[in-house]
Amino acid sequence: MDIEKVIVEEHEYVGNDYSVLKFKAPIVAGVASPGQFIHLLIPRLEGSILRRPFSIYKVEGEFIYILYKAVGRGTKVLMEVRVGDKLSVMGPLGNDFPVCNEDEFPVFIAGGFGVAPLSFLAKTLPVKGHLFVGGASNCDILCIDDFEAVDCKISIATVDGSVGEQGFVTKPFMTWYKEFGKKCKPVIYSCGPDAMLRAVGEFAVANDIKCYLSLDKHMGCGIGACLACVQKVYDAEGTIVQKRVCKDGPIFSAESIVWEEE
Amino acid sequence: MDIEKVIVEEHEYVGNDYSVLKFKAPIVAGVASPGQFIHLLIPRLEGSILRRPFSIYKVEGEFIYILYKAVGRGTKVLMEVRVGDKLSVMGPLGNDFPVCNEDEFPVFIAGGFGVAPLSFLAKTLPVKGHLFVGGASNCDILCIDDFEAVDCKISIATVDGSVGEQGFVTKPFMTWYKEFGKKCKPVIYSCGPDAMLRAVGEFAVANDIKCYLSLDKHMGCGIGACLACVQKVYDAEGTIVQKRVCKDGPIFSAESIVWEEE
Amino acid sequence: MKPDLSIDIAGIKMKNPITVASGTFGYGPEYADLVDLNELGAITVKGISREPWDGNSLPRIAEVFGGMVNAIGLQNPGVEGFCEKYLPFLRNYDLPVIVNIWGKTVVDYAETARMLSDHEGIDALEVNISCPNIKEGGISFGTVPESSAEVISAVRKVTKLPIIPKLSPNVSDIKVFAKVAEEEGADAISLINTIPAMVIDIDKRRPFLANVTGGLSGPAIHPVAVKMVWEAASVVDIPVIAMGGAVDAKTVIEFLLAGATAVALGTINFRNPLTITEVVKGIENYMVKNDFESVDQIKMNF
Amino acid sequence: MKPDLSIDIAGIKMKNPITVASGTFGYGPEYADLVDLNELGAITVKGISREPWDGNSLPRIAEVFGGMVNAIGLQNPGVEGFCEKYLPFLRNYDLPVIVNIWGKTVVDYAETARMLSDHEGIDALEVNISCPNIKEGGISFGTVPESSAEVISAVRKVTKLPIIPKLSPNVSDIKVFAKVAEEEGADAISLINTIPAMVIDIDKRRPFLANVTGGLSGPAIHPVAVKMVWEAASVVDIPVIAMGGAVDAKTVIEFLLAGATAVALGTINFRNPLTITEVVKGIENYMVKNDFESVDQIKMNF
Ligand SMILES: Cc1cc2nc3c(=O)[nH]c(=O)nc-3n(C[C@H](O)[C@H](O)[C@H](O)COP(=O)(O)OP(=O)(O)OC[C@H]3O[C@@H](n4cnc5c(N)ncnc54)[C@H](O)[C@@H]3O)c2cc1C
Ligand SMILES: Cc1cc2nc3c(=O)[nH]c(=O)nc-3n(C[C@H](O)[C@H](O)[C@H](O)COP(=O)(O)OP(=O)(O)OC[C@H]3O[C@@H](n4cnc5c(N)ncnc54)[C@H](O)[C@@H]3O)c2cc1C
Ligand SMILES: Cc1cc2nc3c(=O)[nH]c(=O)nc-3n(C[C@H](O)[C@H](O)[C@H](O)COP(=O)(O)O)c2cc1C
Ligand SMILES: Cc1cc2nc3c(=O)[nH]c(=O)nc-3n(C[C@H](O)[C@H](O)[C@H](O)COP(=O)(O)O)c2cc1C
Ligand code: FES
Ligand code: FES
Repeated sequence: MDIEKVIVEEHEYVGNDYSVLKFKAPIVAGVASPGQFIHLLIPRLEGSILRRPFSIYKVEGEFIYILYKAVGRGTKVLMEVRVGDKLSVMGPLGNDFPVCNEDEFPVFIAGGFGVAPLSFLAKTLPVKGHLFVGGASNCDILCIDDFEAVDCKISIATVDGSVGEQGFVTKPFMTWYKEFGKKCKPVIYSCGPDAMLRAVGEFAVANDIKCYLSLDKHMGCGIGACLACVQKVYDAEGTIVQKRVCKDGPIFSAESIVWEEE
Repeated sequence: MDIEKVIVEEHEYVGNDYSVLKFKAPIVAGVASPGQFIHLLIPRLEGSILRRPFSIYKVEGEFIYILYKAVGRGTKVLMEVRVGDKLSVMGPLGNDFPVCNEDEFPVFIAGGFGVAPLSFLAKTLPVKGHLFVGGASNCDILCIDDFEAVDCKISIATVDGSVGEQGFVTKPFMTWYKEFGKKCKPVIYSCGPDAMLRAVGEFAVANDIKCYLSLDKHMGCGIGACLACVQKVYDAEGTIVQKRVCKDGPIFSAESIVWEEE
Repeated sequence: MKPDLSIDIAGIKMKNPITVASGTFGYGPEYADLVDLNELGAITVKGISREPWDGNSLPRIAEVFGGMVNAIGLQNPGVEGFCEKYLPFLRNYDLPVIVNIWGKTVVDYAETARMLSDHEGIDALEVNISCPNIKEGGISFGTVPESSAEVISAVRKVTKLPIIPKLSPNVSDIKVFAKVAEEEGADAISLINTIPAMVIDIDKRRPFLANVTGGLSGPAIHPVAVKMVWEAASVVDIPVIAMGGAVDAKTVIEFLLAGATAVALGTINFRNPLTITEVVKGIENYMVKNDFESVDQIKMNF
Repeated sequence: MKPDLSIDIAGIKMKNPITVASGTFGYGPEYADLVDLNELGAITVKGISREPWDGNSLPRIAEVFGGMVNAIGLQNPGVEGFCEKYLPFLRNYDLPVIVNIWGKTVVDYAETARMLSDHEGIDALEVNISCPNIKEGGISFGTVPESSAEVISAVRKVTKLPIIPKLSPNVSDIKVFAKVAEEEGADAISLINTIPAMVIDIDKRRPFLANVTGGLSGPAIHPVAVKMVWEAASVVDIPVIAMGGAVDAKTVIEFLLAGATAVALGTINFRNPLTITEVVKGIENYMVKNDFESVDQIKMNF
């Protein structure tokens, strides 16, 4: 883990407020694993003090990619970053996805930009899997190519039905699970909106499926010092303890998570 | 007076921390007179709220020029502005230099970037004059060409003696004044550091020379509302009152100014 | 349907909830070339005292991260100067005029209020109680409940105009001061004034401002102001005028959600006086989006 | 000649005047991969209570202009958890350890102090008196002189370690509290803690933080902190540790000029923990430039 001044190599808008940012970060790239994230200082963000966390989407040699959606003040300003700009990146941070065994079947369940770390993961696993990806509309369905390239099966769902099945991504997944789930030792890897993670996690626990969720919390330090990002989890003895999503996570096994009332 | 979004047309570094910024500001350019200033919002200046005042250096059609020195946080960031950038300019602000009569002889006494408004003035006066310009070193002697172009005489002084006479600009001026001052009804126009203005102003008053000084105070609003920039002056009845440099100035006649102890 | 932005504060009818913070908008004419004053819900002028006052030496302001520290020192032309020079100008507009007043003794306050009450064209008095109490050795009236009460009640006795005590943020519990104001007969309260602050020139190795200390204003203080407005609004029935770091529709709406009836724009005027227009438009959009018909519906149920 | 950056606070020898603000640097290991902890003059760890404490619900932080508002709620592993998990780690460094403590009752404070005093490797206790006093209905100990005195004197009685009360900025006159601390036997004081603040989510129409209110930190509060440090340092003889919006050599040096002996970096660590190194270098350069041989010469004569 390090703080690196990185140079923007490419910055591509991929539609519907999503962009892909590629930068040269030899130190971070050298050690990054799927599921880890970087803490990025967005330049020229008026009055801002804090960094912003983004999952590592791809590592190619000395280069790192992130896939981000402009949702707020910071990510909107991030869109103005130009090739050649220097950024300060802290990373790689957090833990990574546990690698499944060769006899297990990886199932990726992604919502929106949650597909980014799963794409990185899919490339590194010893076996091909199945991606279930969802979003509000067809523009929110990203990275399909990445999964095709590693021969994953792909099922899509959109809330407006503009591509794939109409509804939440959990729908095609459940259908698939009924038919194939019992036969193939699935391991779920999921990243996306809270409500999706919870639905996936609770289903996995109820059905005794190995399941890893990548959580998303507002972060201060990104490094375990400020305790802004805690999540209640059951520890090995079953006691409820608070873990730091930035440091002890962002990946947690579904059965460890204590879901709370909203 | 207006607030205009202007577009940067040229931005040239002229050495020793001085730069010339040219922008298209049709509304402001349409009404600006020598001695007036603009209040500029420096973009991407972290955490900054206030504008910065700069004298109008040149007006060419719809274009305005300022000549500025990078002295602090804001002016350093201003140097990074690129051609095509949009800036917010409030102006023109303040009063202007009273125009001398045809039988008077304009004397310009400038220090550092104080030469900027005087250059604008020299172009508009009905008679040619004499520029006395000073600075720390040869790199601080600016705009000589502008004055040559309008056939002004020029005398230079630098503290390090690297060009012109060695010493303060008041030295060559005094020498000149002894020889020619009494013969030619001089009107002094002066802009530069406080100490220079005071020396010039007190000399003018002592010798009964018409003299206009352009004052420099820290400004908030730039428009007369906040009272950050006041200067004690004698009013018509000789009472001491406080005037706003941004609104009632920046140009004051030397005899009106109440100089205070530092 | 176009939402209704108008509000009523202590009988003052404002066409929208936006006013300006005293001392950041002069007396009216200063910004009149740039801003159509009729777009304001009300104007609040720079603090006026019984007699003209020179204020502090320069430098009077320092820029800091997220704002500025000022020690103007309440320079003003006095009651008579204000009424002669500026009131006639202000009467040309369809614009409630709130006159901010201050004094160094309780008598000063009362006398200033009394004198202003004799003039036409003044709609309310905002009573700045954050001034040093000369008698009490310079401690601000606004940081001692009893002194605040004394000032407010003295002003209350001499004027029929609505009075709006302006509270100091330099207290441990703003609720106490909000209640004191209400009890002493205030028609509304306004808050916050600037937060005491200091800037040091590390090269010259001395305080940057001639007055040594000053008051912090601008976006830096907004979250502090929101908390105080929320607390104050929760304990009084009179309306609250909020200020402190409001710079755009979002920061203004936070104040309205916190319970303010009106909001004053202050330091942001120096950066961009046209913010007034943008904010009024922004509130309207917010109301349309959230189906609010009147401004008082914005307040959060919390 | 290389200037001497070392200082002595209540017997604690610091190799330079820079420490970190409690709660912004964890307990040591968190930043140890990025920052050489030996570069710090001292480490101040996150607030510790008698028993482990869970803190508030999420969201616990909100970013605002010039800083952040936090309501972590003092989550910590308790005295035993800290001493088992972190003290052995910290002993590997050449680094004075200041442990920040808090409690909900006077007894809590004293008990926490007493328990910590039995452990090796703790150099001082920083006593955070800005916590809500449960007995007094939640009003902070740090905003009432008598309650502050009670806490400090209770802690003083049970420990021989140097104690450093950490003052709340949420008071009208910080000088009163600085003097109370000195009178009750404090070895130094530190200030300021965060300023009470609130952020409202205008889309959800409710407070952004689960705890409703929180504390403002970061550059936004620096000028407020400088003023309080200057005032506090002017009335006590014990050393002052300054904090609040220090982000670079300039803002740190302002504190030293104002009379602080040491300065803590807080929120800026989240942005860039390497600021520690830059600031130490910056102070050194400043001392060379101004011909200062030791840190205590920096204080301005004013
Ligand atoms: C481990 C992790 C990985 C992430 N990976 C990605 C990714 O690959 N692509 C992507 O587009 N986004 C990702 N996010 C979410 C991303 O961090 C937020 O969208 C971003 O911080 C929003 O910043 P903003 O300034 O635009 O939003 P604003 O709402 O203006 O930000 C205000 C504050 O809230 C925080 N914040 C707002 N939304 C979120 C959020 N959803 N999660 C965490 N903090 C938030 C900001 O960091 C900032 O501190 C990830 C978040 C986490 C925790
Ligand atoms: C009427 C007028 C005309 C001016 N014309 C020119 C010009 O043509 N060219 C030029 O280079 N400079 C000019 N100046 C000075 C210029 O405004 C300052 O150099 C500039 O504001 C410095 O900003 P900064 O952020 O770099 O400095 P910083 O010191 O970082 O600024 C901090 C604050 O102090 C203010 N400040 C600092 N120095 C000055 C100063 N000398 N005068 C006023 N405010 C200051 C800044 O505006 C800002 O609010 C003029 C000033 C005035 C009042
Ligand atoms: C330059 C300046 C002058 C001020 N003068 C006064 C004043 O005369 N009377 C008063 O009550 N408040 C005065 N204030 C305080 C403001 O009215 C307001 O309470 C404060 O600035 C917070 O609002 P803001 O952050 O939006 O500026 C002044 C503020 C500034 C910046
Ligand atoms: C996330 C966070 C957690 C904090 N936790 C504590 C704490 O446990 N005990 C304490 O005394 N102060 C705590 N503080 C206050 C800081 O120590 C410091 O006083 C304050 O943040 C001002 O300094 P800064 O502006 O440099 O951050 C915390 C501050 C932050 C931002
Ligand atoms: S973000 Fe600071 S502990 Fe996780
Ligand atoms: S700068 Fe505001 S009155 Fe001159």
